Amino acid sequence: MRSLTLQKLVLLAWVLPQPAIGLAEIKPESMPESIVLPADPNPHWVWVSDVVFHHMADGKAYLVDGDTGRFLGMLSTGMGFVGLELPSDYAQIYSPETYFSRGTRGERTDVITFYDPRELKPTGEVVIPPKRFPGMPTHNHSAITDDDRFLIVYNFTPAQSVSVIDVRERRLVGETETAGCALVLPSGDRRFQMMCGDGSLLTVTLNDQGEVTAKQRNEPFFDPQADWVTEKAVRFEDTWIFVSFKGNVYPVDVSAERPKPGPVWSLFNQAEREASWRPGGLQHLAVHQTSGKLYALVHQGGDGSHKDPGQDVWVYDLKTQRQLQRIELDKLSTAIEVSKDDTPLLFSIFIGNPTLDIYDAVSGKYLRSVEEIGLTPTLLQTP
Amino acid sequence: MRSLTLQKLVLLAWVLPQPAIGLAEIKPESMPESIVLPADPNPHWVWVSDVVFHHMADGKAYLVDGDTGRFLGMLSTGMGFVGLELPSDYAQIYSPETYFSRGTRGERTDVITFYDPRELKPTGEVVIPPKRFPGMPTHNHSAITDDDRFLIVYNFTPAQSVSVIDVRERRLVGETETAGCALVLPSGDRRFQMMCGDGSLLTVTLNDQGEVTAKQRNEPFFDPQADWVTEKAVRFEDTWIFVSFKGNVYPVDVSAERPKPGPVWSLFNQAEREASWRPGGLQHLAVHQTSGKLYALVHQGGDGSHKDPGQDVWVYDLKTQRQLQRIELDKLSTAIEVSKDDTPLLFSIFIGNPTLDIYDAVSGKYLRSVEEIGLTPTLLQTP
Amino acid sequence: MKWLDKLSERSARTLARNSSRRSFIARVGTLVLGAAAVPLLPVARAGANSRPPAPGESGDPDSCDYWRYCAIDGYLCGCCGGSFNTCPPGTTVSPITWIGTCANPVDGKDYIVSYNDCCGKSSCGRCMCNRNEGDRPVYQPFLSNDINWCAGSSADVVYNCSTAVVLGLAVAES
Amino acid sequence: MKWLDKLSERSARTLARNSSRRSFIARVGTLVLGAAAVPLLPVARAGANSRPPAPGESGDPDSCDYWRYCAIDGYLCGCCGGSFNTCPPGTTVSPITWIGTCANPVDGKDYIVSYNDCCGKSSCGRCMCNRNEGDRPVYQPFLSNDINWCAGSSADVVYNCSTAVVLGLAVAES
Repeated sequence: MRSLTLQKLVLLAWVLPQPAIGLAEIKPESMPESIVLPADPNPHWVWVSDVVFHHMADGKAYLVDGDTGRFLGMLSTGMGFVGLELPSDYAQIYSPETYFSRGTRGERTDVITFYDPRELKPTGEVVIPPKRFPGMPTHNHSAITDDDRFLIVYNFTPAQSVSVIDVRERRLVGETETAGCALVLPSGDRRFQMMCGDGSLLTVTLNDQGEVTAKQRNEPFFDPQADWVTEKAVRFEDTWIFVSFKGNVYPVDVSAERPKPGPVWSLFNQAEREASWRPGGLQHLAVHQTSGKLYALVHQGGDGSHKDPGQDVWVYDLKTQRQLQRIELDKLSTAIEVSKDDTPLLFSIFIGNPTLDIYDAVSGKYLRSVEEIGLTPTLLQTP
Repeated sequence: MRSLTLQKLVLLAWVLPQPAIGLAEIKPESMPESIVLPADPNPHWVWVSDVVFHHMADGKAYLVDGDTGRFLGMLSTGMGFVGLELPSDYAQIYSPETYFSRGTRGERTDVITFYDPRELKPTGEVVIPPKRFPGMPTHNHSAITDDDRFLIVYNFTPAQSVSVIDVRERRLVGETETAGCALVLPSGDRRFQMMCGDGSLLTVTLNDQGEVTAKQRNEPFFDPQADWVTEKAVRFEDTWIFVSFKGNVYPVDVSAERPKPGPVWSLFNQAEREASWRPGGLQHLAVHQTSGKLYALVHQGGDGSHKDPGQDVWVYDLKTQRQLQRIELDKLSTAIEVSKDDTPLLFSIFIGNPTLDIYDAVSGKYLRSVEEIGLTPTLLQTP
Repeated sequence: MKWLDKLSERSARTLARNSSRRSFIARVGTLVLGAAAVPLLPVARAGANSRPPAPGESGDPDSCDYWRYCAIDGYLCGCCGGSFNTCPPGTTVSPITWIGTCANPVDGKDYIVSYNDCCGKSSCGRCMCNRNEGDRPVYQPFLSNDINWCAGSSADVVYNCSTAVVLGLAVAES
Repeated sequence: MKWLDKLSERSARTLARNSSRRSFIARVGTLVLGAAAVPLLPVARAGANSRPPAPGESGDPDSCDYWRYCAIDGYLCGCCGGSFNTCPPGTTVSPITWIGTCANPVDGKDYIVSYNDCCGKSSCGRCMCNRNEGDRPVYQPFLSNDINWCAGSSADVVYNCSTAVVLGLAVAES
């Protein structure tokens, strides 16, 4: 060791100022303590979730500060992890998780784990039916009602149903079958929509205890045989925005008891369609609520390219449906998200390359990258 | 889809012979069944274990046929996986495994899982003290007695102890403390050795029920202050071969009640030492029993390089201590193993690149590589 | 330097994962240029497991380009200890699953292909293949490859690899 | 092509994992040659978490070359939400651990450094650093970096990242 140390000093003398004589030595330090995060999240924070395809028993969620590129912390979130549920006050984090008593075999237990967002520690859990939808992650696998009271989890065994959890009382309310309909799109304090195979929505109504009081199947709002909408729908105010494989946009107003489809428009003009521009990716849509902008991840491809990565984000005014801007990304991307504040950041990540890229969402300017964010990063979420 | 299909056919017409007219169509096939492996293992099979550093809750063991490069199957082996225990008749596979009730938190359960080697299915488990040694994998974390009756598992909490499992009766016999001594080096039907911090061996004796009847601390067989031996000792007949950071070889005969150190020799001559050749890696030694050859993974490095990868395997005659051969590997390596048959294969893998390389262990000729073997492949084992 | 091109290959695979076959080909093309300076080593095809394809077929059942995989999404069982229509040792088949319609280049006919998952062990991790011809969103489950169909198996959702079994001729499309 | 050099960087890190610092430097050197054709993009240093080093120190606490890390083996907590001497949110420190003796380049003195692990979440996976100056085999536990010291923590063996805490001056070596 001694000789090595000497070598090292010789080397360092070459690059460093000569050590000052009689410099005070380093004082002994105390046992490491754990960082506690600030009470109020920076709107430029982003949660990156990783399903970890090669090791699906060990899902993770990573928290990154978009302003500095600092990695703030992580959560371990079990098998087939999709994403976190963040209530509007960010006072808690809810995480639908699945575990087996022997890792990949034995008894299955599904839970909602409650985490404290400052200490990133579990504060409790609610056991739910072991039926969570084991699908490619989207933000519509589960959702919170608009008043943050009830958490709805979509189940698939392959029988279809939903579980309702009262997050205030931390108890399972119950489970109800939803044959033919999938996913959870909240639309009020006591109502949510589900997407059905025939192109219609199922409207599910709850009472104040979270019990299902009505399930109303509506008219199809698009023709599945002609043009499928992706399951990665996003919400703008009281309207859900569905985008089809071909780039047609189907807005559906869900403010009333019955969903009301609006006029269909397209992300692409004739020339762009002929150049075979398409939406694609795992999280290919993002909405900035206060400016009413839609961010769409697009690429050039044909049929069957609806999950391909893209390197272009095109921005639209949701009120006028006009294309405002084209952002060329620094790298291929499968997931994009925009922060909720008025100087928003655009986050982008590719499931094949765990590097988070950060852009100015207004100018589209590339700001920075943060590396080593998981193995197969899947979804992005901003508080 | 239709148009795509047509495009595809056009493309294929360019490379394929024209389809014969009236060719019989493919008959409907039945539901997939599971492969069952042959009763007798090919001696050229190799088990690759992966601790999966980035996702330690999801360890795996992969079985590969060295003759064909075929991937034969795998096992899921839980958190902090080290390696499998293979009895001499290969009639069963024993796997020391650790699980937590919530993946990375909750109650810890350690088990020995019994697998059927033909179906690669669990056939049972024995719960053991939740204390398995959480160290960088070596083959000496656990071991089977020479008569295949008892499995010994080293524990570290950091209190040191061993658990004894009767694999015939499938029951835990008990646990005994082994303060100051680590790892398990079997030396007979009812005896094993442990490595102690002062450079001595602890000889532990069992009765026919597997109960510990004696623990005998012996004289140091090397001077830890002068020259540390690695914990990756290998066995040749009744002699354990310890190799030091500097390449000195300390053989210890364990056939009698008291271990008998033999004459020390070196892997390196003066010139090689001056060229700073060193042993290094995670599994840097392998023995071919019938030919009495020692295979040593070596590299050029100084102090602190004892775990560095190497790209050279030097072969020695254990009877004459003469160097017989130098094999230059195709790639950097951290683990090597040799098959037990008389036309042996040399297997090599690097924890930083999950590609298994296969060589003729006699000629040293590179034969083939098998890719995509895990994430951080750690150890190799041959049946 | 030897390790460099090998690593580049791995990166290509990593990148190709969960991308369409077209993208995959595009990327590998680029990559070969990228690594052209360094000769590639002889490497056994990742999966050499499968029996030769059935009579009336052509192609390599361990390659993502194999005709039956037109709507597959997962690790090819032929690279995992099984084959294009058998499961690896110790895994359990998922009886319920999604189907695709693929054109057999040899007879030019469209076949219904059932992509049964093999379940009960963690991901095989070899020969990832994702092609989405005719793939539909998850609200149309039996046409969607984004669902882990192990859900319907006795091993529950623990996914290991995917097979591609011919169910029969597809009815002619109009 | 942009993605190619970025991937090469990742590969370098993958390769460097569990290799010594010396090897790491050697490899990155090679790699830079390998990727020289392609300009590198601006990339935020993986870990920009740590407070500046204490008075009387120099260097980057989020770099594997930082003097305190002479015998570390694991993910640097400064890249994981903590710092070189604090644990990330929600993790628990392991009070019992191994120690190294590292020379501080600023005052040229040898210090005893305690490598306390932070525990209770799965691996951080960032800034893997393995240096083995003075590392000893596991039968000498308190001088060995091959042991997961979370074993001694309230979170048991679940390892997240490693810190490097100065315990004091080392006694002069003769």
